[in-house]
Formats: sequence, structure tokens, C-alpha cells
Amino acid sequence: MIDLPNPVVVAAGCGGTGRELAALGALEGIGAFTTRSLTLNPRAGGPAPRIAETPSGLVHSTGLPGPGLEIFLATELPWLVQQGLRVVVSLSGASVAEHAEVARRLAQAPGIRALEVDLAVPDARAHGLLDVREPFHAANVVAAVVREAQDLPVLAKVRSDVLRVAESARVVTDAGASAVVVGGPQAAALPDGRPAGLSGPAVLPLALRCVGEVRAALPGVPVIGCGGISTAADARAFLDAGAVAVQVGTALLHDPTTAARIAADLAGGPS
Amino acid sequence: MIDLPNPVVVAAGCGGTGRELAALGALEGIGAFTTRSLTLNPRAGGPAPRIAETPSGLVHSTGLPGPGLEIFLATELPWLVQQGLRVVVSLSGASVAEHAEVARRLAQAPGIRALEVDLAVPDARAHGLLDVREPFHAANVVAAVVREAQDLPVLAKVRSDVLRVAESARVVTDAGASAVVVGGPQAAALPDGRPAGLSGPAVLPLALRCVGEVRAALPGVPVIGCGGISTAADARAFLDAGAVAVQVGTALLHDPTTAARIAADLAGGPS
Amino acid sequence: MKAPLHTTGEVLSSKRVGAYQHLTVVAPGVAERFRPGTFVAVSVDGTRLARRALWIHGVRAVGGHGPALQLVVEPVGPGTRWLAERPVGARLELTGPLGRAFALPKEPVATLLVGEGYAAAPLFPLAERLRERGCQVNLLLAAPDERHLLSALEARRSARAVTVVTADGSVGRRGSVADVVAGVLAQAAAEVVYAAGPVPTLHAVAAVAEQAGAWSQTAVEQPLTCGTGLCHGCPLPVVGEDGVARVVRACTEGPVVRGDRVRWAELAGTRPGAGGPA
Amino acid sequence: MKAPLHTTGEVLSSKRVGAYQHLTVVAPGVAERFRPGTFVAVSVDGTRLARRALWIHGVRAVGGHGPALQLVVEPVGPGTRWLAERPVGARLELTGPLGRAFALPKEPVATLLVGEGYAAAPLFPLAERLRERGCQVNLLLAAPDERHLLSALEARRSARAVTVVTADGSVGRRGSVADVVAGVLAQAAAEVVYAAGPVPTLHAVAAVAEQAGAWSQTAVEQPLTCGTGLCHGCPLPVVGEDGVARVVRACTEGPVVRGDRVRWAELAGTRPGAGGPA
Ligand SMILES: Cc1cc2nc3c(=O)[nH]c(=O)nc-3n(C[C@H](O)[C@H](O)[C@H](O)COP(=O)(O)OP(=O)(O)OC[C@H]3O[C@@H](n4cnc5c(N)ncnc54)[C@H](O)[C@@H]3O)c2cc1C
Ligand SMILES: Cc1cc2nc3c(=O)[nH]c(=O)nc-3n(C[C@H](O)[C@H](O)[C@H](O)COP(=O)(O)OP(=O)(O)OC[C@H]3O[C@@H](n4cnc5c(N)ncnc54)[C@H](O)[C@@H]3O)c2cc1C
Ligand SMILES: Cc1cc2nc3c(=O)[nH]c(=O)nc-3n(C[C@H](O)[C@H](O)[C@H](O)COP(=O)(O)O)c2cc1C
Ligand SMILES: Cc1cc2nc3c(=O)[nH]c(=O)nc-3n(C[C@H](O)[C@H](O)[C@H](O)COP(=O)(O)O)c2cc1C
Ligand code: FES
Ligand code: FES
Repeated sequence: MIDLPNPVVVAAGCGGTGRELAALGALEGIGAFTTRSLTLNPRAGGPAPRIAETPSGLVHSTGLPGPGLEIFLATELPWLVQQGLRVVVSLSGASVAEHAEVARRLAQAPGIRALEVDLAVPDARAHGLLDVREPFHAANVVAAVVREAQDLPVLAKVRSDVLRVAESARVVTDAGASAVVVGGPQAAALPDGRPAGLSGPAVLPLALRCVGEVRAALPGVPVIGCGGISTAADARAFLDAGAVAVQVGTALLHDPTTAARIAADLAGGPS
Repeated sequence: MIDLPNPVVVAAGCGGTGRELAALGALEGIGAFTTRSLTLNPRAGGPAPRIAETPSGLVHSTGLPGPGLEIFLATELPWLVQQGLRVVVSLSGASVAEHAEVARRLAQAPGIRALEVDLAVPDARAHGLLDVREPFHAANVVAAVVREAQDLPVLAKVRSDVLRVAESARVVTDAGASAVVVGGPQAAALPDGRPAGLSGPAVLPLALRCVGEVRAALPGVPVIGCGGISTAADARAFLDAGAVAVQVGTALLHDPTTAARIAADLAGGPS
Repeated sequence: MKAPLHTTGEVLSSKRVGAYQHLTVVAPGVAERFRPGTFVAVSVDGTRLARRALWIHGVRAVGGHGPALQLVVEPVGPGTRWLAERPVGARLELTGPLGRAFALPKEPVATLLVGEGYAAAPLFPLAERLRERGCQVNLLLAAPDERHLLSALEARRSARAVTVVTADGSVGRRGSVADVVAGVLAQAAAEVVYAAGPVPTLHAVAAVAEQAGAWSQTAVEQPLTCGTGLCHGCPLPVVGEDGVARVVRACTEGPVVRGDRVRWAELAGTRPGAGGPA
Repeated sequence: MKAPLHTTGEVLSSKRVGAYQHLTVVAPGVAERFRPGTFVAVSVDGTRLARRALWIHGVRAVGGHGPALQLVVEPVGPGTRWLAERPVGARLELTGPLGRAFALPKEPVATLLVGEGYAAAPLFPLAERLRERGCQVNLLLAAPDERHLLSALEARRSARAVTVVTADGSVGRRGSVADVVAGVLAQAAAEVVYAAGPVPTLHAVAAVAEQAGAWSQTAVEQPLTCGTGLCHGCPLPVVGEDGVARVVRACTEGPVVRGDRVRWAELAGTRPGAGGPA
């Protein structure tokens, strides 16, 4: 896995292009920055409304809007690398071949520390993406990405339902993933019934349980925990449960300085 | 299914013996009262701490404390019936035989409107109960209960993870359940790692999604929705999603008058 | 016993005294139903579903409002801090009075009231009722330090004899309830002992009372989720009158229970009440 | 452009005027960075994670505090009601100023400013800047009724000519912006039009401006989750300078965009801004 100076990582899809957080001084001291999940071609994203508020949570179905690989490599990545950030590039796609192609081209780009494969999209089909939540498909995609990733470590962000999370983690590490990200969005629905993901503090106990399941089943596999983390105490609960690092997502939408604050607190601020 | 004057039902295990809510006038106008899940013999319940607070949720592992069937029939049921309440008796057990035996004796007791089988206990094994979350086991238990229940309708409270909820609902109705209760606790963990259930507004979007899955897969099966309902608007969201009734649980612990208030609002209060 | 109410109260005043925030809250109907040893369950900010239990410290007539509740809050966590910060005029969702009150002796006997930290709160109105019945009231007040000593001045008014112990010796004797309770009990020749405070303190008081042949009534604090008897989140291991070990709900079958009925050793693992010495 | 800040502000005053609550909030650094057309994203009570966007209505020096933000809140939902109820002294977590401001003309041209409901808020400080540059300022203010008409008195001071329309005719002409904007624009001989209000109003203004050969700058409100460009929850369909259709973030590439660049028809399905006629 990658070597992190601090265990607090910005979660995929919640840190914009990086520039927005940097303008607020909100990337200071963080361990790594994960990009939104990139696809080969630009994507406009799904229809509005994309996000709804629920108690202590957000239900979201953004449809992975993004610039596509070309523009990302030309305009976003160099800036991130220049800032001295440890960059993890998340990727997604409509086919195994697209995942592989994106991985191949990212492996040639300078400055990337790791790839992360998004295997947890609860609304993949609605947005024309490959639904790789089933462990079998997840392993296939991971194997294809690992083959192209050369020396880059590959993180597999697995579906986080208690029932399948340990099995998912096992098959993706068998397929070559260096670590698993556990605690992504829970399958939920937008108020109008469209499939969507639930994130935020509401899901923390579910995510923590998932981390526990994976740690118990696969003690040798590094786990990056996420799901509802918004304080240093939350982060510590995941680290205490055996996670090697944590990702902060939704909390950034509410307070963009959250990750930097937690990173500072863990680095020796008041406990 | 039972005929309800109002679609708002007190959820199992969240209404005490009924007397505590009655003392607050908080059973007025409700559609039905569900008891905590009864077992054949008295149960002391699990060790403390049993409940922890999470953002907009409660994580709980009470271990089904209860008086056992004998004392329930002698002291709790007659009072509930006398109040003119529609009583749904929830049941659980350590074996299929115990479920059947409890059902047999309840079927002979006067005044009960329906039985509800708790198939959703996320911490069953920790408390020496039969883990009947797997659809196969759930169907077995429901079939045994239906056999003994005589004319009483049997409601099956199924595990509520998006992945298995529709399958669970299908097998239990095949086994003879008259309706399914969808949206019980989500599998989570207490802060010390013990398995537990997550309930309350935090899980509402997950429960609503589960109701949607069951309605889509089994349009003919009556669904009673629950999970995080604390306002009339929440209840309406479940009714709009196709539920015939709703259960209110955790919200009663925070404000014991919630069910009565929602019942009044739905019965023609301000919308 | 009159039924409790669920209602919206209003903060009439809030003032800091030592380590505690004293709130006066109008909550129509609740004050009228109050008996010493009962508590209110209060809702705090939006994300927190568990309710916060507070002893009713007393009932005070407030001009234009009728009787109002007096509450004592020690800000130790998010909920109690939130409560301590409520401005005058703020609304509070609350349910009460809840739980079993202290049982009063039928005869005018000598009594000892032992209170530690904020938990001494229900003993003051209890002292009043006892004096009304002709009981002699002796008070033993304990706290980690002077700031955590509840209403020591008021105490002199309500009791015949007042003993104060603090862990740091800043007022009264240096020491704990366990150190002094046997002596105080003997000197008072008390036949009934009432105690409120952290579990280890109650345990010590109950043991000393039993040795001395006195009745004890202990007000036991256990983490409460609902406070209203609905959730079974507050297990209290006791021995019933029939000698059978049982687990009851601390909020509904308690908080006040006979000291000789609690299986104290099994409570040791649970979280001690805030406000006691660390 | 100076970077925004995330900070804790404090409510210095809160007063009701008609349908709106006017808040003055000190937020060190934010006021200094303000340009008309930018907004702040405010956090509301504990369970709600989405932030609430508010236009900056102006910046006012407050003795002993430095420049403070003036905000106008229409209490329409849980978040805006919560904000309208904040007492003086309350703290507010906020981020700002956010978004692209109104672009100012390089030449001293005639301008028309069209505002509906609370959304007229950013037009007042804009009028000031325009006058400083020698631009002629004409104002068209609209609202459902008098209570929702923002600062009509102040308007007379900041503009050469002020036209008022209300849906119920309670002040000014009866009607809507769409009814009168072409006439007002012609009369003012405006070369640049600035507009803020519900989507249908902006659409009408942009269309009329285009017909008249004027530039338009529209301040578009879309439901914002973060307001800071992180979540992509605020899709705004536009046509880029290269003629290619794109979806941009309303909070970051907006809220102010050229009226002729927005694909208005595709916005129709999304929720109209509050404050407009129903
Ligand atoms: C019957 C009774 C009466 C009480 N009276 C008072 C009083 O008059 N004044 C006062 O300041 N405090 C009193 N307490 C303690 C007070 O309720 C807790 O300190 C408070 O709930 C802690 O909440 P928090 O959010 O501030 O802290 P946290 O420690 O974060 O509390 C989180 C949770 O833990 C539980 N908890 C933590 N400590 C305790 C405790 N000692 N007892 C019970 N539950 C706990 C609470 O239920 C809460 O849900 C009383 C407790 C009980 C049981
Ligand atoms: C750039 C911008 C500036 C604004 N300035 C002001 C202002 O100065 N004064 C004012 O009173 N209101 C303003 N609004 C509208 C205000 O942000 C919404 O009315 C408010 O978010 C509604 O929150 P609520 O909880 O009260 O209501 P609800 O309707 O319950 O809001 C729930 C959610 O819906 C979203 N939402 C609802 N209506 C709108 C809307 N019209 N626009 C955007 N999001 C919405 C919010 O993001 C919120 O998360 C502005 C909106 C934007 C986008
Ligand atoms: C608006 C939004 C967009 C997201 N986009 C992505 C994404 O592009 N790729 C991905 O792997 N996860 C995405 N996520 C999931 C987060 O990275 C994170 O795993 C999840 O939200 C749980 O953590 P949290 O509760 O801290 O947000 C998104 C989440 C949100 C709320
Ligand atoms: C403290 C507590 C105890 C519960 N006990 C039971 C029980 O005995 N039997 C049962 O079927 N469900 C039990 N439940 C689950 C509820 O009935 C309900 O299905 C679930 O909590 C989701 O709904 P809610 O969010 O409204 O609480 C319990 C829930 C809580 C919080
Ligand atoms: S706290 Fe819920 S039953 Fe006692
Ligand atoms: S509101 Fe989050 S990106 Fe615009």
C-alpha cells in the first residue's frame, strides 16, 4: 500500500478537483487526496435533483460527472501533483475493458501514488456504468486493473453491506488489490425512488461493523475505513477497529475543513 | 391481514408493556400495538451497555428481555386487550420448536389480532436465539408458526438489507405469512464491537429502499413499513411507496407521543 | 401515583453556581406531580435520540407561571453542555416526573440522607417532606471539591446536622462517603438511610446500613436511553422480594430501590455516574 | 479573486422587515472579500448536512467589529426558519464569499437590474459599484406582494429609475417581470442587464435582453448541497464559449452566468427558487 504521512484521506467524489479545498487551506496536513471516479470519456452526470438530505445523512446519485481521462491528465492531475499531494486516482467505467484502459493510461502518468477502483456504486446501472458490486464481477475488474497498473498499488473500494463485504474483500485481494476501502455508500433511494447511495454520519455504525467483518475474516489485508467520519473521535474508532487509514467524504460537503482538522487532531492535537 | 382503523402501529420492542405509553396518553388513536418479541421462558436480556447513541440513530442489543409467555398471558395481554387495543404479539425463540410452541399457545389466548415473527434480529446468536435471517430458515420458522396460528394472520418481519429483502419476503409469503414487515434494524455494531441493530431516522432511506424492492418484486404482498419514522411526512413516504401501514419504534424512545401524534396527523390533522 | 406528562417546558432562568448550571423550567403539570426521587427525561439537540435524565431538585413558585422545576446540570458531555447553554426563553421537550420516588417512613424516625455531587439534588426536597412528617434529618454531603458541592448553605437550613466530605479536603473533612458513613450513621442513630450518587458510593452506603440494621433507599443512576420504560436499555440487577434474582428497568422499577435488593457487584462494570471523584 | 474562508460568524442583529428576516453577521475576512453576486453557505442545526446558500446583501461597518455581512432570509423551510430564529449572539458556521460575482462593464453604460423577492439582495451592492463606475442604474423590483418586496425605499436611493411590479398589485404595477421587462429595458436603453430571481423570471429576462441586443448576467439559484464545488449536486446546463453543451456546477461556475449561455428549457423541471410567485 502507499505510505501515508497521516492516515486521513479525502474520499473519492467529495473533494472536487482539489482546487476548491486548496483555496480554503483545507488540504493541509492530509495523508492523500482521492479524485472523483474517472471514466475514459467526459460524463455530464445524472439528472437533478441529485442529492437529498436525510437525518445525519445525504442520499446521492450524481452519476459520476467528470472531465474524462484526457482533460483530467492535462489540467487536473498536474496541479494536484504540483501541490505535493499524494494523489490516489479513483476510476470507474462501463466495461471491464474501459477500466483496464483507464488504468493503463493512468499507470503512465507521473505522480500518481495509487489507483482506487470504485466497486461500490449503488446506482451504477442507472448511469450506464458496469455494476461490479457482485464479488465475481468486482474481482474481474480488479484483476484487469491490476494487470495494467504496473507498479501502482490498487485499492479496491468494495460494496459495504455486512452480508457480502468480507467475501468481496477476499476476492478482490485474491485478484491482486493491495488494500480494500470499506464503508462506501449504502444502497438507498432518493425521495422519488431512484436508486442512490446513503452516506454521512448516519451510516457510521454500519461502516464500522463492515470494517470489523473484514478485519475478522482477513486479518492480513490492509483496510481503509470510511463512512460517516466527521470528527477525530470517529476516525479513531475506525483506526481502533484495525483500519490503517480513513477517508472523509460527506463531512467535507458540510464543513470543507473537516479532513484537515481531523488530520491535525490525529497528528498530535488535543485528543 | 388485520384491519386497522389507522395505519400507525407501535413497533415491537419499543412500546414497553403498553402501560408506560398509556400513562402518557400516547396510545390514543393508534392502529395497533405490537409487543416486544416474546419467548417461551423469561429472559433477563443481555449485558450493559445495551444501547448507544449514534447520529440520528440508536445502536441496540438488548437481548430480548421479557417475562416469558406464562407471565405475559397472565398479566400483560389481558390489560392490553381490555384497553381496546388491537394487539399484535411478536415472537422469537431459540428453535423452530419454540417458535411453534409459543404460536400454539398464543393462538389459544383471546384478543390477539395477529402474530408477528421477528426474523430480523441482527444479534440473535449472541443472545442464544435462533438466527433466522437467512431466507431458508426464515421460511421454515414462518411455516411452523402459520401451522400453529390457526386463524390468526402471521406477519413476517424480514431482514432488511437491500440485497436479500425481496427474496426473504417471497419465501415467507410462500410459507404462509399474510404480510411482511420491512425495515427492521440494520446490522451494525455497538462501540465495543458486539453485533447490534441500527434503528432510527438514520436508516429511513435504507428502509424506504427495501420497501421499494419488495413492492416491485411482489406487488401482491401487503407490506408494513418501518425504519426511522418520526413524523407524519415520514409515514406518508412509506405509504406512498406502497406500504399498507407503518410501524414507529425508536422515535417513541425519544418522544413517547410520536405514534399517537402521527396517527392523529394522518387521520385528518394538518397535512 | 399520578401519571407523568410529555410536554414542552421553557427555561425561566439559568445560572452558574460552582460546577453546576441551575435551571428553572416551567413545565405545566410536571411540577404538580413531583415527588422527591423522581426525574425528568429531556431531549437535547437534533441528532441525539437518547434522552438525558435530570433529578428534580425542587419545585418553586414563579410569579405568573405557577410552580416551576429546579434542575441542576453538570456539563460533562454533549447533552449536558447543550442544556447548560440554553438561554432564558429556550424551549425544552421533557417527560416527567418519571420513576419511583423515595418511600417515606410511616413513623417519625431519625434519617440520614447521603448525597454526592449533583446527585444530592433530590435529597433537598426529600428533607423537607421528612421534616414535615416529624423525621429527624441528618445530611451527609460529598463531592470531589468545593465547586461540586451542591447547595451546602441550603443544607444547613434543611437538616439538623450536616457533614461535608470532599476528596481534596477543600471544604469539610477530606475523604469519601465510604470513609465516614458508618460513623455518621451511628451518631445520627438513623433508622432509614437515603442515598444518591455514583454506584460505588451507593454500594458503600447500602452495606453500612445493612450492617447497622437500618433500611436504605438508594437512587441508582444507570445510563438511560428513553427513561420511560420502553427500551430496556437500563438493566438493573436486583433480588426480588421473593429472593429471586431479576433484572429490572432502572428508569421504571427504579431509580429509587432498596439498597439491600441491588446486586451491586454486577453493577461495578457499568459506567459510574458523572460527578463523582474520578 | 480572493479565496473564500470557512469561519464561525456571530449574529449581531436580527430584525423582521415584511416577509424577510434581516441578519447582520460578523464573519472576519468574509466581508472584506465580498463582491456583488457572491453568496455564503451556512450550516444549520445538527442533523442537516446540506448547507443553505444566502446572497450577500451588503457589507456594513459595525462599531468595534469591522465590516459585517448583511443577509436576507425568507423562512420557507426548516433551514431558513432555523436561521431566522437565531438570537443575537448566536454563532453561525459559514463559508464564503462563494461563486462567481456579477461581471462589471468596462465602460460607463446604462444598466438594468432586475430582482425578484429576496433574490434582489445582491443587486443593491451591485448598483453601488455600477454607479461608482459611472454607469446609469435602472432597477426593476418584483415580488408576489408588498411584504416580499425587498428594500424598495433603499432602491430609490441607489437607482435613477425604479419600477416595481407585484403579482397582487399591492405596490407598483400589477404583473410579473415577464410582463414589463421589455418595456423597461427599452426605456432605459440599457446595454447590460443583471437579473436575480426564480428561474422562469431569469429565463424571461435573458430572452428579452437577447432580443434587444443587450448583455445579460443572471444569478441562477439551484439547490446547493455544499455550495463549495465539491459534490456536483447542482448541475447547471449551459452552452460553453466553444458552442458545446455542458453541465457545470451552479455554485462554482455560477451562480452568476451569462443569460445567453444557460439552457433554460432544461432547467424548467428543477425546483423553482422560493420567494417567487407560486
Ligand atoms: C435518574 C438520573 C438522574 C440524573 N440526574 C442528573 C442531574 O440532576 N444532573 C446532572 O447533571 N446529571 C444527571 N444525571 C446524569 C445525566 O443524565 C448524564 O450525565 C447525561 O445523560 C450525560 O449526557 P451527556 O450527553 O452530557 O454526556 P455523555 O456522557 O456523552 O452521554 C451520552 C449517553 O450516555 C448516557 N450516560 C452517560 N453518563 C451517564 C450517567 N451518569 N447516568 C446515566 N446515563 C449516562 C446518557 O444516557 C447519554 O445518552 C442523571 C442520570 C440519571 C440516570
Ligand atoms: C446562490 C443562492 C443564494 C440564495 N440566497 C438566498 C437568500 O439570500 N435568502 C433566502 O432566503 N434564500 C436564499 N436562497 C435559497 C435558500 O438557500 C433556500 O431556500 C434554502 O436552502 C432552503 O432551505 P430550507 O431548509 O429552509 O428549506 P427546504 O426547502 O427544506 O430545503 C431543503 C434543501 O433543498 C434545497 N433548496 C430548497 N430550495 C432551494 C432553492 N430555492 N435554491 C436552492 N436550494 C434550495 C436546499 O439546498 C436544502 O438543502 C439562495 C439559494 C441559492 C442557490
Ligand atoms: C456527493 C458524493 C459523491 C461521491 N462520489 C464518489 C465517487 O465518484 N467515487 C467513489 O468511489 N465514491 C464516491 N462517493 C462515496 C464517498 O467517497 C464515500 O465512500 C462515502 O460517501 C462514505 O463516506 P462518507 O460518509 O464520509 O461520505 C461519493 C459520495 C458523495 C456523498
Ligand atoms: C430498543 C429496541 C428494541 C427492539 N426490540 C425489538 C423486538 O423485541 N422485536 C422486534 O421485532 N423488533 C425490535 N426492535 C426493532 C423495531 O421494532 C423496529 O423494527 C426497528 O427499530 C426499526 O424501526 P425504527 O427506526 O422506527 O425503530 C427494537 C428496536 C429498538 C430500538
Ligand atoms: S431507559 Fe428505556 S427502559 Fe429504562
Ligand atoms: S453544491 Fe456542491 S458542487 Fe455545487
